[in-house]
Amino acid sequence: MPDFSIEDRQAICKTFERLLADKCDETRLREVIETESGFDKALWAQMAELGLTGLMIAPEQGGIGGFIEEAEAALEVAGAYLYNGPYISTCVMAPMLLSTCTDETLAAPHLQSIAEGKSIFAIAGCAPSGDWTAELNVTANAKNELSGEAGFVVHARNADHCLVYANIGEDVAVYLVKMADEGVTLTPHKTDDLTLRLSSMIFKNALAQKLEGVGAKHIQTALQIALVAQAGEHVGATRRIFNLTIEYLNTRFQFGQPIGRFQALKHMAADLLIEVENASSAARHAARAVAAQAPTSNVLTYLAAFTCADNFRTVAAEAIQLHGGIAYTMEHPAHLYWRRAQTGQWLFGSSDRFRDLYLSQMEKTL
Amino acid sequence: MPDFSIEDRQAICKTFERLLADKCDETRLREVIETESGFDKALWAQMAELGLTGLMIAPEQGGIGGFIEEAEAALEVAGAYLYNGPYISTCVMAPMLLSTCTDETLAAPHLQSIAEGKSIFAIAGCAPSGDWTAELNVTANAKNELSGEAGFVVHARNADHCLVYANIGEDVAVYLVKMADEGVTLTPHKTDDLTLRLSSMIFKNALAQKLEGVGAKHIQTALQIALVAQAGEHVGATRRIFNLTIEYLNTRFQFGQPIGRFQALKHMAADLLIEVENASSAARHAARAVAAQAPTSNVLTYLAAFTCADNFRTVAAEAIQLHGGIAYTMEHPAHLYWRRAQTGQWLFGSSDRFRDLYLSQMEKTL
Amino acid sequence: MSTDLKQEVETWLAAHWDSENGRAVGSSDYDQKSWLTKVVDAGYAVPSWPEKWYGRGVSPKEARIIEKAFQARGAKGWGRDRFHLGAISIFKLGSEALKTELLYELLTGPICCLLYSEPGAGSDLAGIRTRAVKDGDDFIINGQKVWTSNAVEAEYGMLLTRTDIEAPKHQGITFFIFPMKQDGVDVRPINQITGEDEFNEVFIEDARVPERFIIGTLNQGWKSFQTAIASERLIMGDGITSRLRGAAGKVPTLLALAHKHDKLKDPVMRQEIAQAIAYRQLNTLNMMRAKEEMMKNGASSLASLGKLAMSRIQHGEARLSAKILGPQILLTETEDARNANFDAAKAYMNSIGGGTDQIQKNIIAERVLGLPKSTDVSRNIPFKDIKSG
Amino acid sequence: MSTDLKQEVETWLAAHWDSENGRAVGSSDYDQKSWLTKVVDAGYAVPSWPEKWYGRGVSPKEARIIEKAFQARGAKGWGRDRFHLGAISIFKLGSEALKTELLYELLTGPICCLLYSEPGAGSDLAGIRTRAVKDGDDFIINGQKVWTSNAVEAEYGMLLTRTDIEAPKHQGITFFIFPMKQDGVDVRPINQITGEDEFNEVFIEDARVPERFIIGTLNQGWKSFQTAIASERLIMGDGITSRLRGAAGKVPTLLALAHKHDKLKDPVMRQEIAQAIAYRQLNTLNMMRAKEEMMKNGASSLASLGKLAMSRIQHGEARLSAKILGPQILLTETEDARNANFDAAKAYMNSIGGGTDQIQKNIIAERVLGLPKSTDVSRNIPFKDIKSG
Repeated sequence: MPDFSIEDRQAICKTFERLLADKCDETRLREVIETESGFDKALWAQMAELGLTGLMIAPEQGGIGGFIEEAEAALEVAGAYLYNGPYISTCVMAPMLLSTCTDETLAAPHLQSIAEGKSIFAIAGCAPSGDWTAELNVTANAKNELSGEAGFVVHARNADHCLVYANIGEDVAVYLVKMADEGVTLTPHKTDDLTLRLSSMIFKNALAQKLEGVGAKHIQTALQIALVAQAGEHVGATRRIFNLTIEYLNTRFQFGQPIGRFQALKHMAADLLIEVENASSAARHAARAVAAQAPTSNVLTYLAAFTCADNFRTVAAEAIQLHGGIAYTMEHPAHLYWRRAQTGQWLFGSSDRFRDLYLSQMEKTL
Repeated sequence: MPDFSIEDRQAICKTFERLLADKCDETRLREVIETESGFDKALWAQMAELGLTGLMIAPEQGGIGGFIEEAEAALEVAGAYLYNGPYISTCVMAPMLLSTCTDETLAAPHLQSIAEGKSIFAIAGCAPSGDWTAELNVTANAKNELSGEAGFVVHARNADHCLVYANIGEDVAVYLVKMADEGVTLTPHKTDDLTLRLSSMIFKNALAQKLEGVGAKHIQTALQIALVAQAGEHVGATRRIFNLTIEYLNTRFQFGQPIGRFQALKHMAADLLIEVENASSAARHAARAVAAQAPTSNVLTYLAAFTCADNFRTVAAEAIQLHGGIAYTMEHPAHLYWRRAQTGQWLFGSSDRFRDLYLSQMEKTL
Repeated sequence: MSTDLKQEVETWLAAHWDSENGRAVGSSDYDQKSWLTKVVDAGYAVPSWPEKWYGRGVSPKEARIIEKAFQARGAKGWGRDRFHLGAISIFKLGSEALKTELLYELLTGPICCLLYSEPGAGSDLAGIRTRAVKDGDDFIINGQKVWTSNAVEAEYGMLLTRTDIEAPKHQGITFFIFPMKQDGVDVRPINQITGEDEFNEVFIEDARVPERFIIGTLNQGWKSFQTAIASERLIMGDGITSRLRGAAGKVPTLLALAHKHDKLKDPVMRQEIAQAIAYRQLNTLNMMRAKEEMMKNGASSLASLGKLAMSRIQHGEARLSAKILGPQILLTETEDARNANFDAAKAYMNSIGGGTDQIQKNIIAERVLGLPKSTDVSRNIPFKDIKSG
Repeated sequence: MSTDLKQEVETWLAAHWDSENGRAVGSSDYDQKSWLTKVVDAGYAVPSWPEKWYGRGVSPKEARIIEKAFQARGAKGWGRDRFHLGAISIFKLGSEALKTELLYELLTGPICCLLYSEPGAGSDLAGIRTRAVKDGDDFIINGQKVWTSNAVEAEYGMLLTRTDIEAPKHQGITFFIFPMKQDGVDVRPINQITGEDEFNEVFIEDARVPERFIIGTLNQGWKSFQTAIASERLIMGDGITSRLRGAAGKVPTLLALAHKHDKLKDPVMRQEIAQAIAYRQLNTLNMMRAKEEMMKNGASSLASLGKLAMSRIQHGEARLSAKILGPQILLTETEDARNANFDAAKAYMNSIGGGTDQIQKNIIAERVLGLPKSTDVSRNIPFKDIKSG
C-alpha cells in the first residue's frame, strides 16, 4: 500500500468538507432524506471525482491508496454533515473484502468500478434480527446459490451489488450477488432516523460468485475497519452538534445576557467537551493502531466503538436540552443528530457488547 | 401488638433527638469512637430510661410496644448523629428473633433485660467473608454446641449475648450463646469507618441454647426488619450531612457572595435533594408496609435497602466536594458520614444484590 | 348540608343528563354550548364562586361534591372554577365590567389559549417583546407567541404584552384577554420532534384588543400573570400526581417490555431495569408523601421535586427501552419501537417544557433549600436597554 | 553543539558524581548543600538562565540534554530553572538586588513553600486577607495560610499578602519571599482524610519581612503571582502526562484487582470495570493527542481537560474498587482494602485541590470553549467592602 501522507489526508478532507458544505448543507440534506432512495447520486459522482470512493482502493485498481486513517478522517467530515450515502459499505467494507479475494479477475473490475463511483455495494452480513452475534441465516450451496434472509442491510435499494455473508457447511464465506438477480428480494423498512435506509434481503437460490480466499478472519477484519470508520463518522457528528450548541449558548440571550454565561450551562458544556475529545481520541488512535497493525488495534477498536457511539448519543441528547424549546421542533437540526446517534448504537452491535469485548482484550494483558 | 400512635412516635423521637444533641454531639462522638469499645454505656442507659431499648418489645416484656415504624423513625434520629451503638442488633433484630421463640421462659427474661438496657446483643448471622449470601460456617450439634466461624459481627465486644445463625443438619436455626462462654473467641478487626466495631467470632463447642420455633423464615424476617431499620439510619445521616452542606453553602463566602449563589452549586444541591427525599420516602414507606404486612413489603424493603445505602454514599461524597478543602480534613465531620456510608453499602448485603431482589419481587406482578 | 347538596346535584343530573348517550336529556346530540349553558345556569360550573358570578358560593370541599357527582355520571362542564384559566383570571382580576361582558360567554363555550412564551422569551418569560400600543379605545398588537396549545380552536387568548419599554421588564407588561378570531392573527402548528403538533406559533400583526379587555391593570400585567399561572401550576401538579397514582400497583411498563423481549435474564439489564423502575416508584412515593404533607400542613416542598425527578425517569426509561428492543428500535414497524422512539422524544417535553430542568433546579435551590437568589442583571434596567444578542 | 554539551556534562558527572552510591565523588555521604553548590557553580542547575545568574544561557532544548544526563546517572540538582518555584519567581520578577542577595542561596539549598491559600480564600484566591503593614524597612505580617506543603522544612515561603484594603481585590496584593524561620510563624500539619499530613496551616503573627524581599512591585503582587503559578501549572501538567504514559501498556490496576478477587466473570462488574478502564485510557489518549498538538502548534486546549477528567476517573475507580472488594473494604487489614480506602479519599485531592472541578469547568468553558466570562461581583469594589459572610 503506498504511503499516504498526513498532508494528503488533510487536503482530501478539506476538499470533501467544501463539497459537503456546498452540496450537503442542511437544506439539501433534508431534501435528500425526504426522497424515497434517500441517496444523492450526483453528489456521489462528485465524491468519486475527488477520489473519495476509491479512498481505500489501491492506485493500480483506480483508487488513491489510502487506508483506514484516511477513511476515519473522511468520515469525520461526512458525519459532521450527517452525510448518509452508502460510504461505509461501498468504500470501506467492500474494498476490504474484495481486495482480499484471491481471484483478482473477479475483484479488480469491481474495485475499479467502485473507485470510479459507478458501483454501489451493500453488505448483507447480519441475521434478520439485526444482531451481529446471531447465527447467519443465509446459506450457500455447492452451486454458489444463496438462500435465506439477511437483515438491516444499509442502502440495499441503491446498491447494484451486494456482498453476502453466508454459511457454507461449517464455514462462513462471502458471496457477490447482483441486486438485479431474480433470486433476490428486497423489503425496505421504515426507520426513525430519517437519514437511514434499511432493508431486509431474502435470497431464493440467488446466483452468486464466491469471493475465494475470504473467510471468517477477513469478515472480522472488515467489521473492525467498519467500526473504526463508523467511529469517525460519530466523532464528526458529535463535534458538529457540540459546536452548534456552543454557538447557540453564545448567541441566545435570556435575562439580558448570553445563556452561555449561566454557570450551570457552562458546566454542562465543559463536561460534554470531555466526551467530545474522548471520542475524537478514541477514533483517531484506533485508526492509527489498525493502520499500523499495532498489538493494541483490537483494544482500541472496541474502545472507539462504544465510546464514540455512546458519546455521540450523550452529546446529541444534551444538545437538545441545552437548546431548549427550539430544538423540540423538526425544523431544528438537533433531532437529526440525535436520531442518527440512535442508529449508531445498533448498526454494527451494541455498546455493552463492545465494552465486554474491550475488557476481554484487556484481559489478555493479565 | 398495642397501637403506637404517630404522636407517641414523634414524642419519643423528639426526646431521643434532645438526648443525642446533648450526649452524642460531634465532640462526644469523636471521644467515643476513639475508645477501644467505641460504645457509650452511659448513653445506652439513658436511652433505656426513655424506653428506646425496649422500643420494639411488648409492654408485657418491659418494652413500650412499638414496631418497625417506630424503629425506623428512631434510627433516623440516631443516623443524623452517627450514633453508633449496637441498636439494630440489640433492639431490632434480637427482639424480633427472641419474641418468635416458642419457649417463653427462655426469651422473656432476655427481652426484659434488653428493655431495661442491661443486656447487649450481637448477631452472628453471616459467613466469615461478610457475604450474607454465602453458606453459614457455624454448625450446631445435637447437644446444642456450636462450632465454626462467623464474620462481621457488629459490637460483639460490647455484647453479653449473641444470637448465632447455625446449620443444623439441612436446616438453619438460631442459638443463644453467652459471650463469656469459653468456647467463644472474638477477634476484633480494624475498620476504616471509625464508628464501626466489627469482630470475627470463632466457636469451638460453644454451649448454646436453641431458640425453638425460630427458623429460616424468621431469619429472613429479621433481616427484612434490619434492612428497614438500617435504611432509616441512612436517611437520618443523609439528611443531616445534606443540611450541613446547605448551611455551608449559605455561610461560606467567596467572590464576595455566599457560594450557594453560584448556579452550579445550586444545581448540585437540587439534584441531591431528590436523592435525600427519595431515600426518605423509601425508608418510611418500607417501614409502613412492613408494619402493615402489606403485599408490597418485600418490594419496598429492597427498594429502601439499595436506595438509602446508595443515596447516603452519593450525598456524603458530594457533600465533601461541595465543602471543598475544609472537608478534606479529619477535623471536619463530612468524612465521618462518608465512611459511615461506605459501611452502609456492605453491612447486610450489596446494593446490586438488593436491586436484583427488588426486580425479582417486581417480576411477581407479571 | 353536603348530603343535601349531593342529593340536589344528583337529582338535577338525573333530570338533565343522559349518561347513557352522553348528552342532555331529550337532545339528539351533545351540543356543547347549550349543555354548558344549562350547567352554568344551575350554578354547577363554578360552584365556589358567588351567585352573582354564576356560582353557588360553596366551599371548595362542597364544590368537589358537585364535581364528583358530575364525574360519576360522565357529565361535562364541572370544575370550571379550577380548570378554565381564562375565566378564572377574569373572575380573580378582571373589572366588574369585564366580568359582566365576558364571564358568561367564556363559561358557556369558547376555549382560551395561553399567549405567553415568545421565541425570545422562554426561560426569561418576563422578557416578552410583543407590543401593545394604545390607539383610541383599543390597543394594537404586534408580535409573535409560541408553544401555544389549542390556538386553532381558541376564541380567546390570555395575552402577555409589552406596553412600556422605558420601565424595567417586570413593570411594563400588560395582560389582556385577546380575541383570536380576527385578521392579523396567524396560527401555524409547530412540527414537534415527537411527530405531534399540539403546539402552535401565533403571529400577530396589527391585531386589536379593546382597552377594557385588560386583565388587571395597565403595566401591572406581570402580577396578574403570576396569579394566572399559579392556577395553572395547581392543575399540572394535580395531573401529575393522579396519573402516577394510577400507575401504582400495576406492572411497570419497562418491566413488561423487558419481559416481552426476554431481557430479564441478562444481569446487566436487570440492574438497569431495576434502577429505572425504582426511580419511578420513588417519585410516586415522594408524591404520596407530598400529598400527605399537603393534607396536614397545606403545603409541601416535595411537590416541587416531581417535575425535575421526572426528567431523569423519562429520559432513563427511554434509553433503556431502546436497549431492550436492540436493533429493532431503529425501525418504526413495531408498536414497541414506535412507542419507545416517541417516548424518547417526548421526554424533552418534561425536561424543557414548562420551565427547563435548569430553571426548575434554580427554583428548588432558592425556594425549597433557601439558597441565595441569583442576580438577574436585566431586572432593574429599562426594558429597551436589555441586551438581546 | 548539543553533542559537545552532552559530552561535557557526562564528563563532568563522571568526575563528580558517584552514581553507585548516590553522592559526590570522594564524599562519604550525600550532602545536599555541598552537592547543589557544585552543580550551581558548574552552571547545570539553571542552564537556561544567563551566566550572570548561575546559568549557561542555553536553549530549553539544550537544557533538557543536561537534565537527561543527570537523570541517567541519578544525579540530583537538575532542572531548577523549571522546578524551583521560588528561585524562578525571583529570577523572573525580583530586583537585581534581590537576585544578588537570595538567588544563589535558594539554588544551593533551602526549600521554598507556597503561602497562597487562606481559610477564607480558596477558589477565590485573590480574596486573601493576610495583612502586610509597612514598619520602617520591614513589613509586619499577620494572617493565616493553609494547604502549604513542606512548610515545616521550608526556609522561605512565597507569600501573598494584602497591602491595600482600599483598592479592588486584585490591586492591593503584594508578593514576598518570606523567611519562615522566625518567631511568629507557627506551622501546624493538617490531618487529611487520607490519613496523610503533607499539608500545613501556617499561622503568622507579627512576623517580619524586609521591604526588599518584595517579588515584583508593591500592590502589583497579583501579576507576579500569576507568573509564578504559570510555572507551577507547567510542572503539574508535566507530572500528570508522564505518570499516565508510564501506565500505558501495563495491566490496568482495576483489572488486576478484579482478577485477583475473581470478579471478571460477573457481567455487571465487567461492564463497570470496562467503562472505568476506558475512562482512564481515553484520558491517556487525550493527553497523547495534547502532546502532539503542543509539539505541532505550541499549545493544546486538550491539556486543560486532564485534571477534570481525572476526577471522574479517580472517584469512579475508587467506588468500583470497593465493589470489587465487597465487605472486605470495611476492614483496614488487607493492603487492597487500605489502598482502595486511601484512593477513595485521595480522589478528592484531584477534584478539590489546585482548583475544584467547579473552578476547572468555569475555566474550560470560558478559555477553551469561549463562553462569556462570569461576572465577579467582588472584582471592582474596594477590598474592604467585599462581603465575607
